[in-house]
Amino acid sequence: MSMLVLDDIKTYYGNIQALKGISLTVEPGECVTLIGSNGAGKSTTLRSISGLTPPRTGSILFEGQEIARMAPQDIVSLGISQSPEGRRCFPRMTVAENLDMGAYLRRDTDVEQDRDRVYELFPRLEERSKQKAGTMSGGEQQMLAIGRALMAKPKLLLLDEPSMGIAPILVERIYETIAEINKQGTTILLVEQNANFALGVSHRAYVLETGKVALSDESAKLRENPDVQKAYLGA
Amino acid sequence: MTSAMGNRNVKIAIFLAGLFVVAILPLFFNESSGFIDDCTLALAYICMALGLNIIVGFAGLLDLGYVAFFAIGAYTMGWFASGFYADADIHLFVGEFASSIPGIHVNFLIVLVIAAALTTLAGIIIGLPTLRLRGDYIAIVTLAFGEIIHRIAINGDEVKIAEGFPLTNGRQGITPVDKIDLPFLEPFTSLNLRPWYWVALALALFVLFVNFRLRDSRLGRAWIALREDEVAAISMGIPAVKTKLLAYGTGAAFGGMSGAFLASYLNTVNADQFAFSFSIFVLAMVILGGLGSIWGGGRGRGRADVHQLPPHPRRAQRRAEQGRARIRPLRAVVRHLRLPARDHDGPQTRRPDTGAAPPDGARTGHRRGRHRARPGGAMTDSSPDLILDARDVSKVFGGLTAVGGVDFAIPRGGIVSLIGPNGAGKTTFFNMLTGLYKPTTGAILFDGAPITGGRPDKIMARGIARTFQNIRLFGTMSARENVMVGEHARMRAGLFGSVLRTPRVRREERHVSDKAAEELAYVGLAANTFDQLAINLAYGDQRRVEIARALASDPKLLLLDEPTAGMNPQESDELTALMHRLRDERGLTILLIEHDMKVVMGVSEYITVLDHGEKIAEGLPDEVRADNRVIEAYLGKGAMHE
Amino acid sequence: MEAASIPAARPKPLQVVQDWLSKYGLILVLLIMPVYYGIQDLSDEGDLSRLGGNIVDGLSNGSIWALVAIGYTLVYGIIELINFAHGEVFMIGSFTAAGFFGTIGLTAGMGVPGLVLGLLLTLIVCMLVSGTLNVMIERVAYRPLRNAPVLAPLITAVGFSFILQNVGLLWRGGSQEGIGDLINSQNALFTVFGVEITNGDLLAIGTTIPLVILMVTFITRSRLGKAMRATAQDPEAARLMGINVDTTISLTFLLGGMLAGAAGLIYALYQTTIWYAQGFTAGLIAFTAAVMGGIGNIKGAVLGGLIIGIIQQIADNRIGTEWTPAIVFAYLVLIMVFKPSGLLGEQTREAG
Amino acid sequence: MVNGMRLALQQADNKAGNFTIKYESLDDSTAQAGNWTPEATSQNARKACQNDKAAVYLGEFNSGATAVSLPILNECGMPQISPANTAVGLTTDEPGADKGEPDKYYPTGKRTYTRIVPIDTIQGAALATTMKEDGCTKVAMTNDKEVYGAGLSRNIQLAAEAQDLNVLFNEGIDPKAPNYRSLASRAAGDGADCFVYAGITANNAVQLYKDFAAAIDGLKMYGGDGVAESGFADPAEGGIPESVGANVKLTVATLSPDDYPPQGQEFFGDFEETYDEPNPDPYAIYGYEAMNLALDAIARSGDGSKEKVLEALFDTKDRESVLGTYSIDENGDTTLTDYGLYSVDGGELKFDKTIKAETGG
Repeated sequence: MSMLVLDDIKTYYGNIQALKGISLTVEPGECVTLIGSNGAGKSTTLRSISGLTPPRTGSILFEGQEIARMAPQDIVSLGISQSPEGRRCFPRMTVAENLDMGAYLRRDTDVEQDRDRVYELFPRLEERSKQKAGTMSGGEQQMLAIGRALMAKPKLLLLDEPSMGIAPILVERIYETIAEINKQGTTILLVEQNANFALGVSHRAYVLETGKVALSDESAKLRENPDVQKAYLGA
Repeated sequence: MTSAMGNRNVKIAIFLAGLFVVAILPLFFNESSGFIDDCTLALAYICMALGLNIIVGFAGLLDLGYVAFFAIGAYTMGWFASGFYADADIHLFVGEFASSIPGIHVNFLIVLVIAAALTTLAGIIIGLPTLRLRGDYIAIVTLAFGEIIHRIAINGDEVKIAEGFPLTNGRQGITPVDKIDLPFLEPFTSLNLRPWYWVALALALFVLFVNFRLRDSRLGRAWIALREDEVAAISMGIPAVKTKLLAYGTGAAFGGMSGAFLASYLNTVNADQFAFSFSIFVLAMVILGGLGSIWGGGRGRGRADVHQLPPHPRRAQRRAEQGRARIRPLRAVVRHLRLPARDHDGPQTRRPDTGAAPPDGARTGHRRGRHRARPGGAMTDSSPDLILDARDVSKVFGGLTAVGGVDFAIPRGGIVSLIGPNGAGKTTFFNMLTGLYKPTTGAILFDGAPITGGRPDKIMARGIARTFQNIRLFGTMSARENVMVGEHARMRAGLFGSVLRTPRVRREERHVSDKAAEELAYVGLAANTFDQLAINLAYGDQRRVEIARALASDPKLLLLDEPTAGMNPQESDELTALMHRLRDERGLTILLIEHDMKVVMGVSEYITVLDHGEKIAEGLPDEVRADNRVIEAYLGKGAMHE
Repeated sequence: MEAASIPAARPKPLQVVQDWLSKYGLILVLLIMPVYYGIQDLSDEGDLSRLGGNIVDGLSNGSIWALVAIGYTLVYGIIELINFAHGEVFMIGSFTAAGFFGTIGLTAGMGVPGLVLGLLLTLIVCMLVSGTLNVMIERVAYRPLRNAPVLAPLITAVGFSFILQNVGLLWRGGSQEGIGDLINSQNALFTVFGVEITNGDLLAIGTTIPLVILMVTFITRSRLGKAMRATAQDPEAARLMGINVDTTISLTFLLGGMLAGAAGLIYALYQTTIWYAQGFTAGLIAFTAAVMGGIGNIKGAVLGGLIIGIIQQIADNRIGTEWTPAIVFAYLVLIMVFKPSGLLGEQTREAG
Repeated sequence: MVNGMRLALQQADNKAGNFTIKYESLDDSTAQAGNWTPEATSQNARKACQNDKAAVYLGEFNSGATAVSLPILNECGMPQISPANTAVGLTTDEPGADKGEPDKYYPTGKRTYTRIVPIDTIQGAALATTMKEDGCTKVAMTNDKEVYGAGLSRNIQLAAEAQDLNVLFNEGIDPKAPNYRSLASRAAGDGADCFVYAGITANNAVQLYKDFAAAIDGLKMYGGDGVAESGFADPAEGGIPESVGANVKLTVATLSPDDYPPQGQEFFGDFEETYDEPNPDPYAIYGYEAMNLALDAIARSGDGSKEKVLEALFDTKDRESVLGTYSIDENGDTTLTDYGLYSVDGGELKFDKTIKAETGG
């Protein structure tokens, strides 16, 4: 069974249609990426999955369960967490508190362990655990946002533009970590502007154009596709 | 402005017909009927609502103390046209009865002008400290002023301007107040309400007319721009406080005029009338009528949609550490610069007559080439090749150094990039150049003159224009209007010119509108998109409109903050080409903040790298790319192979 | 040429004055009145008991404002809305208290144990009524307008405030109503340095301090409190954490309303007069207190409330009651000019 | 008061001479304001003017409102009878009136306004006389700053100073203030032994008296007709507690039923019978008499026109009424001058005595 199945979802902001029928699947253990230019609907797809902007029509199945009309907190409790575009850390909370918020819905006792795991992935966060998130650099906040999403112990991790506005050197670091997280067993759906990196780390990819899926294939093959090269890789 | 002529004529016809009906309405009712009474009161309140609309609707200043202006207008009438100051004996153009009562009695028309003047003055006095504040704080402080004025009204009987001349008559009220006495007409009476109605109607129409004229004017655009995005607006050369004060003063004047009318009509000025609930009452009228729209509804249609769009990612917090290190002497570096060759002998055709044209001659010495000869002769400046020279600039935010002692120079006609990790202080640096932030230390010279800590609009007027990291267009304006806002600093139309719409103002509007279209075409927008709401344009086009808006001010230096963010490689290439064209065809100097290394390396002639608020490297692209510190702090090893 | 030699970045004298004023000006402004009158007292009467009396009265009045102000600040912090109906929630708290006294037959003549028990019961009832009312207001008036332009909920807030005023008007009539003085409010309990501390003072300050401590602890320590803070800082991110934002907002209104209810009871006991329009005045003052302290900040709201209480009493005593509101608002304007984000102001979400 | 008027009309069987009288009640307040508003008042006045059949305008209760309605009614020559206005300046330029008063209220130059209650010069003197008799030395004065309150307090102060009482201060209060403890403690500090409030109950009078009573032991407290009502005196109706009431004395232009002529005593009986209210508010009898005077004037006018009614009204001489025998002088004032002194006892107003005040000019 596929972990996530989107079937022809259409999402609107007011009267503006952002998604014009997106269908895609994510298999367990996979890392899937959505690429496309700004306004193509990548972030909206993630927002639809998380329930922030529910689709008006279409269905979203997560492990066979319909989640398209669920409230965000119920979706999180099923095991989908998101690191949103622009990081959105809680600026006046410390790093440790931010991580705690990630585990907000969890009642189990393994939270400590998971925090150690995040600190292992991002040692920088442990150094700054007492610091207010708002005073950290963009790259550090990005690590925090990903770490915070991991604290929910998700089955499916949604990452929105983890490389946006970050120094190239940190982009490398973060992508190494994303690959590591995926290797440790978390399924990942990634939205990325920077197609080079995204296609490098993912197994499969969908190319979105103006709210529709224009193309989908294995990442390696898409990298060879001349159209994709021209439009998204800047070859 | 955008509607077709035929459509417009129909609208005018409907308006005139409606006006006729409204004007003859009282003839169908008994001359002292309650209905006319209600209508007259309603018209007076409409005057106030339209006045407040300029403040809240156009300029977006949430004023909860509008009653203050009602009060001041009413008291003006009480002071100058009643028997209140019985020790005085001044009678100016007033009727028989008023002449027989001791006190100051001045004709209504004169009082109306005084009321407008006094309330405008009060608006400015209240506005000066208030309008610097943000959003809801303006609301609470205006509310406070409203209450203070209310209190002064209540206790004014204890405040003696001179013996026998208390400020107000407190809760006892000033009663009765002189009736309106217009030249060539019978004095008004309390029993025949028709003349009162017509005066109220005339006032309301006047205020309505001013509302309409101002909406589509330089000032109206500036107000809406400030409302939509204050930072973007002041970066486009709109002086924030002055422009807001104009809105506040104008709105106040209408409140005052209406207040003076009401004092005469209600025959009393009583402190209890000026309570907070009246401010809310007028505000509710404005809101129910549709904010910012004159008729109510209509223009604001795009707003609801805009509100539901996901918010922009927040600007990341800047962070930097103490310490400063100079890399190498600035002057030495400048000599290494490659500078573009351009032919500037031809006349500059693109400059409008309205703007202060930059000294074109200053650029003639520039030639492409690494070993450029110093321009001689006329130039006496020791560094004539620098359009911007910043020295030892730093910025500290509450103990955290965002930028620490950076020297930075841009040669005239160059394309220069500023790169560095997020939070390195690049945008902070931009904001200091454009005046949004005041440097903690250091000095910035632009075109040979210091601009350190100057106001954004003044710096803009001298020739620095910018775009923003997250697109900051004015959402409820069309693309063309957005660009017209960019020309604000080059325009002259003032409050009265805009209302009267003099031939000069008309010419200017036409000229600016044409020029906006020209700029939009230049950056590559299709003509059919010019009059669409900016928020509805495609992402890439929005970026272009933003650049066109910056170009509209005829800058000498253009600052682009991550212009390719969110663009695909194809669009990025087009933008790179546009940058070259801007430099070559229009002689612009460009400073770029960019993360996309392909763009940076492709377009820059010179690169400066910031990290933690310090300059860690600068030089030609190849030098920077090979610099170990840059690789370590920013680029990473992978970038070397791209 | 001149321009080439950039003038050294030395702060100008004016700048020094400005910096100094922006740091300490506010403290100076706040100290003007007490210091001036303190000196006057010392020279006229040789002791500070008059000023001390004003300050004690100010603290007990101010602690009522503080409890109301916390409600404003919590709500503003989480949905950036000035909840104009909050003052009326406080008024309903007072009315509930007055009504409940009658219901359970509480009179001044009862013994102390019975009175304490009855008052505790009243406190719980008032807090529940006001809290529930506040939650209901949010459901009915604000939630449907969550995505509307900012001004729309502001107007419904004012509308609700008028509705509740009319409820109060119908409930207990249009003029001030004296109610039984259950605690002998103005009875001097003991005297410190010539300053009388009355039963009312003890009640007001003694109830407020534990409630504020409880509230601050709840918000900083508890899981729900953290959810409130997270929602205040970034509601969308909070939803992605699995926080039910609607519930959290309701919780915020509940807490704010409960404090207003407690304040309503204290007010009724302390002043022994209730009035349908008391909420409007109190709301204005408490909101001013919240802004003065830095809106969104609980400690700021408490500080603002106490400062305003003291300003009011000093102004009542020395300048004249009719000028007091003007003086309070003048202080607010001054504070905003010196420190636009209030005394303990944090940057709000907008600025984030 | 309205009930008093109704009763009078009812007893006259809606007839005055040959005319049938219709009574139309106009409210000058709005629900939001809770008090009179200039908008509503002027609208009422106009409504009365516009109605050709209206012969007399009865009102208002509040002098401030009359200042607004009077010029309008004067313009259409409408006779006006107020049962309760006591502000001096509406009719005369005696001390207490502002300069320019009363002429500025009469745009036609002809007097159209009469009242059957003695003006505040007399009440002020009555209060000052009482305080002097009670042995007051230092008086703390407060007022609510409205036309009535400020005017009365001016008159009390003039009279008190004329009788060598030391007026410590005369403070306008903020009716919305939560309490007046600081003001009271200031009075205590100044050594006040007496306290007067000139104003109406609705302006937070109850709190004011309570705070002053708490601040100064044994303080003697006084008030004018503005607080002479059960809403102030009766704790069951939200008034002052009995312990405070024990030290309060009030003046009203209403005397003890026993001091009234037989018609007056009859009125109290009828009123109780009709409205089941044994102790009507002091102004009920004035409402009753205002209506009776109006009916009388209409009957005497002959044709019921405004002009004739007005003439008849100002012609009122030695009218024997429930209030006693009085005339209307050329200013429109009544010749009655007696004030009653009341104390508060167990939540009720209790008549003490009639004061013949020395107005002293």
